[in-house]
Amino acid sequence: MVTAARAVARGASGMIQNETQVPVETIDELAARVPDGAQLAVPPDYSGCAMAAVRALIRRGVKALHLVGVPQVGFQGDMLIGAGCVATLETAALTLGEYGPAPRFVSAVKSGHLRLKDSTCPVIHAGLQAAEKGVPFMPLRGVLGSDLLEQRDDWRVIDNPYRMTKEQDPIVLLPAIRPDVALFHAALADRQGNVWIGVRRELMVMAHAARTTLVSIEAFTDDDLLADDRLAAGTIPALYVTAIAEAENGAWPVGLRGCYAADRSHLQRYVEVAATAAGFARYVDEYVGG
Amino acid sequence: MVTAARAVARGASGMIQNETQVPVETIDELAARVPDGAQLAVPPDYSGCAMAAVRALIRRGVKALHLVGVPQVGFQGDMLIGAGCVATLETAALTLGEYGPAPRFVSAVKSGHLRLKDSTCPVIHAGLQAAEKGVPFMPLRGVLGSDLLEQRDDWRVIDNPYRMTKEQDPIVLLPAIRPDVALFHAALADRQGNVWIGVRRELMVMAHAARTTLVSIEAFTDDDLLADDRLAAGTIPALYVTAIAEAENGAWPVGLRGCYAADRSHLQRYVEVAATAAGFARYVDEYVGG
Amino acid sequence: MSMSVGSTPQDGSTAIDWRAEELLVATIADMLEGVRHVAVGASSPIPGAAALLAQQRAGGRMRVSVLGSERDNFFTDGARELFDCAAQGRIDAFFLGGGQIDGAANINLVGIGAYPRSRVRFPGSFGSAYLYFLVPRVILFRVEHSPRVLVPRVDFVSAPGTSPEHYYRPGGPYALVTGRCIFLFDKERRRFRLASVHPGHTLAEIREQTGFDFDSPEAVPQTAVPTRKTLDEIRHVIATKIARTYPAFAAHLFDGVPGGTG
Amino acid sequence: MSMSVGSTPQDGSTAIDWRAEELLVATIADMLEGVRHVAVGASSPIPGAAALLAQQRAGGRMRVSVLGSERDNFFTDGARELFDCAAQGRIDAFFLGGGQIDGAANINLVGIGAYPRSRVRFPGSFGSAYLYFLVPRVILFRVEHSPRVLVPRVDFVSAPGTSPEHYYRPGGPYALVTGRCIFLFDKERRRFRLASVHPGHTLAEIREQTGFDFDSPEAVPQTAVPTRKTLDEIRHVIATKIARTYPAFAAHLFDGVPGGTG
Repeated sequence: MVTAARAVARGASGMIQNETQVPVETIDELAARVPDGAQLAVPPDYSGCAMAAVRALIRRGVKALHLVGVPQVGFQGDMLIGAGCVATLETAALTLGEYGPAPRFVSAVKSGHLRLKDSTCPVIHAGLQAAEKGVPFMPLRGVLGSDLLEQRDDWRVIDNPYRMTKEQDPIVLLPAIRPDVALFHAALADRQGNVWIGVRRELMVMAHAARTTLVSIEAFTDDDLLADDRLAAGTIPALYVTAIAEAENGAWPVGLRGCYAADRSHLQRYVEVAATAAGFARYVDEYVGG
Repeated sequence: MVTAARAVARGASGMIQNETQVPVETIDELAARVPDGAQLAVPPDYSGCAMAAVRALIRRGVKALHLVGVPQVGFQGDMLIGAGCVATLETAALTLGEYGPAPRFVSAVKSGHLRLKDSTCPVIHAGLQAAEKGVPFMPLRGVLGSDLLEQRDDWRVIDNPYRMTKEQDPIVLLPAIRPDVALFHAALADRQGNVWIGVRRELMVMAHAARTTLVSIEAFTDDDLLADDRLAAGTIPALYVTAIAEAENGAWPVGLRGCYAADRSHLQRYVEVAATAAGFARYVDEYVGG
Repeated sequence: MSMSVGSTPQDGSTAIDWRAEELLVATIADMLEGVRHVAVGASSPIPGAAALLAQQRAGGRMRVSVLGSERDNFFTDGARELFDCAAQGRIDAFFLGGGQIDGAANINLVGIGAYPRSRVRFPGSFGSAYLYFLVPRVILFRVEHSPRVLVPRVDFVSAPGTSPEHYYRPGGPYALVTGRCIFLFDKERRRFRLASVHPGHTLAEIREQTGFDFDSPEAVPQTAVPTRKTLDEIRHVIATKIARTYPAFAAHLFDGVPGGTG
Repeated sequence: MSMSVGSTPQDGSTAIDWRAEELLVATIADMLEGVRHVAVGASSPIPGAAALLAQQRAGGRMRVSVLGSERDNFFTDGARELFDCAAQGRIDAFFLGGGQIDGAANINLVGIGAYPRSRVRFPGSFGSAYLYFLVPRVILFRVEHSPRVLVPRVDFVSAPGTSPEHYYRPGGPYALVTGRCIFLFDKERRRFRLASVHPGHTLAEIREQTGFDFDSPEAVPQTAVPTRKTLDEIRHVIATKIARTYPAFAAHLFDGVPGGTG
């Protein structure tokens, strides 16, 4: 295990000082960076949700968001929709999981006030990867014959130029998804603005793909996250990070992997209270403010 | 930093025991898994090179390899070519870096005994990503007007179906690269066969893309690499690993990040000795055996 | 939903008690024989328990990934890895549900009524439109077996059950398991064939509760009840794992069953 | 190659000594003004030192990535990240060399003679065919300035200097820096224009040593020699960083220069 220990204890810190500072802001300043009408990408409840920033967005009354779930979205989506912040919802699902149907989402769908771009998980991942690679589209298997394809005029079907078969081999092409803003929550950042996300690598693709990446974190570390390969392997370099806000318990009431579990009773209560628009308004009064 | 410490100290080990064992073999057994004629993907000298396994391949006299540098290749390539193991070389470069021109490669090119599929780094990355995603091709910017494109009948140019411009927007399509075998060296594996590669993530793409992945390692750890997010973030799950051989200093004379530096005097000597076929044969006698 | 507890005499043995959930777990585990890697949703305790049982029977030589779980998921390349992994041919079996399922194995996870203003809106299609194409053995699982769920034609095709012959489609439906019966999907005829009826249910009831037409053998067998060995495995070995992976389910299932929380 | 040491009186100041490498470092650093992120090859010490100097001048508000370096590289997504990063528009400047470079800024990193049986074989094209399209300010750098390197037409186009107007090409050649002079690339005319001649060299010599035709102003300026301030920065601030990043180069460059290894 001597060798093993050496292997994971690289130790030497980076030699070139990239002193470019990523601005550190309050959660409201962070939210102020999301313009009305922005295409905003957010992760699912099992990843890193910047719930404090979502509340700040609602407080500031952001409008007409094009919300993208990467690849699906949970409480963030229901709350933003309930607060009237969302014009378009592009996601593989809006799910509150075990807590049951998402009340404000279901209500908005029925009222027709939400433009739906129903998608499927790998399409959203592939769209972000296309943006990450700077290509206009990405091919993907599957999806053919789904009504999702019928509803989406931005998805194309071509005959696979590399087919080995005599008959046509239709394959779907999907446009790049390049969010104006990626917004998420992580456990740690260092003073240079590098953000540790561990295995929640969809957050890294989001940051690579988006024009602006806003991150709330539990806490700063004074260490250099890129100096130790153990941490560097799960770190988004500061290059991709536009601004950071410190927000302890910033994912509450959703959980944060490795830090804290979801506040199940609060989430259950949300679902009950938000069953009506009036109940949701009371919830906002109590927990969001503004 | 309490929160920070919590964040990176997840601790809880996986709940479902995936007891499937990845076979642990000798380096010669590992090499025996590479069939003649295989498409074999290997990393560059700055990543994890399974040099001990390459020597074993030469000992066993593997023939007609289609060697793929991911995205380029160094000493592994020169030695395999010198030993007559390679029929086709697909790479963005074969470089020995500061040590100067690669003697056996240059000689093989002049003799015309090597089928060259000259490529460029992002094309090889994109080809492997296509295989990783199970799609037959990937689009990529650039490359147009390069003689690389002229020489490669498997690269296509189409008009971007998503173009916003009036004029044509040509874009290159590249076929998936799905290696028969990916072969590399890493610092650590655990007893379940999970392999830690840290930030050398091209190794993970190789493992995802290849049909068979053979890994030599410095040492085993008795810990579960997936149990701690710090390590999991840089770990290839055993699912993708076909067989492992323990080989201390297995990257020698090339270096291994975090473990040891290159043996510069040996590499310099290689380049001098391998200037002639006879000199290379003497080098093989002395250091490869068989 | 609530499920019954059965007491069925087995060939030559004394009667043993089993719960409906145990029957489903055992049945689905049988369908996973020979599978190298099965992926299961985090909120799919019955398929999850079945996967664990199949893994146990395979002597551990089967990988089980629980999606969305922080702990029982060995993926390290983010949320996309499951889908890439399936496309690489490394996932042999997967489970899908459906707000609606029709007789051609089309599934609807989007909503009831005309899209987009669904009268009843479900969460969405998740990865179904993809995994249904790429995972060879997709088991449709829905306990509720009613004309509301099993419809003549789904209102929205999240993922189609079948595709034209020349499409690239290594995957597709293998079976539909409900609280009343097991259908196997006939790829040639592109429709379901009733394979067995769970104890306590009848063909007539199934015809009545199924909104789509299906094939049926002349004599419909009864779904095999779990053997004592299987029940022992579930209660004494799997229960522990289930409790860690699906705590709420385990609490419900094993409450009062001897050895259940082993 | 060996490079001379110059001693040039500066306007109103006493003569100072500088090395040819320092002139190149200072010159290239000037070209990096306003750049947010420059990537440099690990075995490119002069561009690397220039990038460090430009970073120093920008008060640290410039990122420098040294490719292939274990230490001065903040990428965490494997070898592909550089290319993805360039395609995202996050890399403003990059350096390319060339076994051959022609007057249309085409570069050849593959070989001399008819492909594939090159008479002289170079390592290969690396990422040139891509980065040349996507990085806005590509500086071609080759110290050897001879008809052997600067040819009328490259034998193999690893990466073309120009593309048709309607191609997607945010990037391309900005300048060609050699041991004798600086050319700037004229995108309209698709050819090089001599910008300045290094001290000790002449236009006639450059015409003779350049295999391709190029434009030239009537009066060709001399390349500005490094100021005392710049030399101080290089020797007292950058030297330390250079020594850590490019030890062999630093040993060569600063051997005997006072304060050089600071």
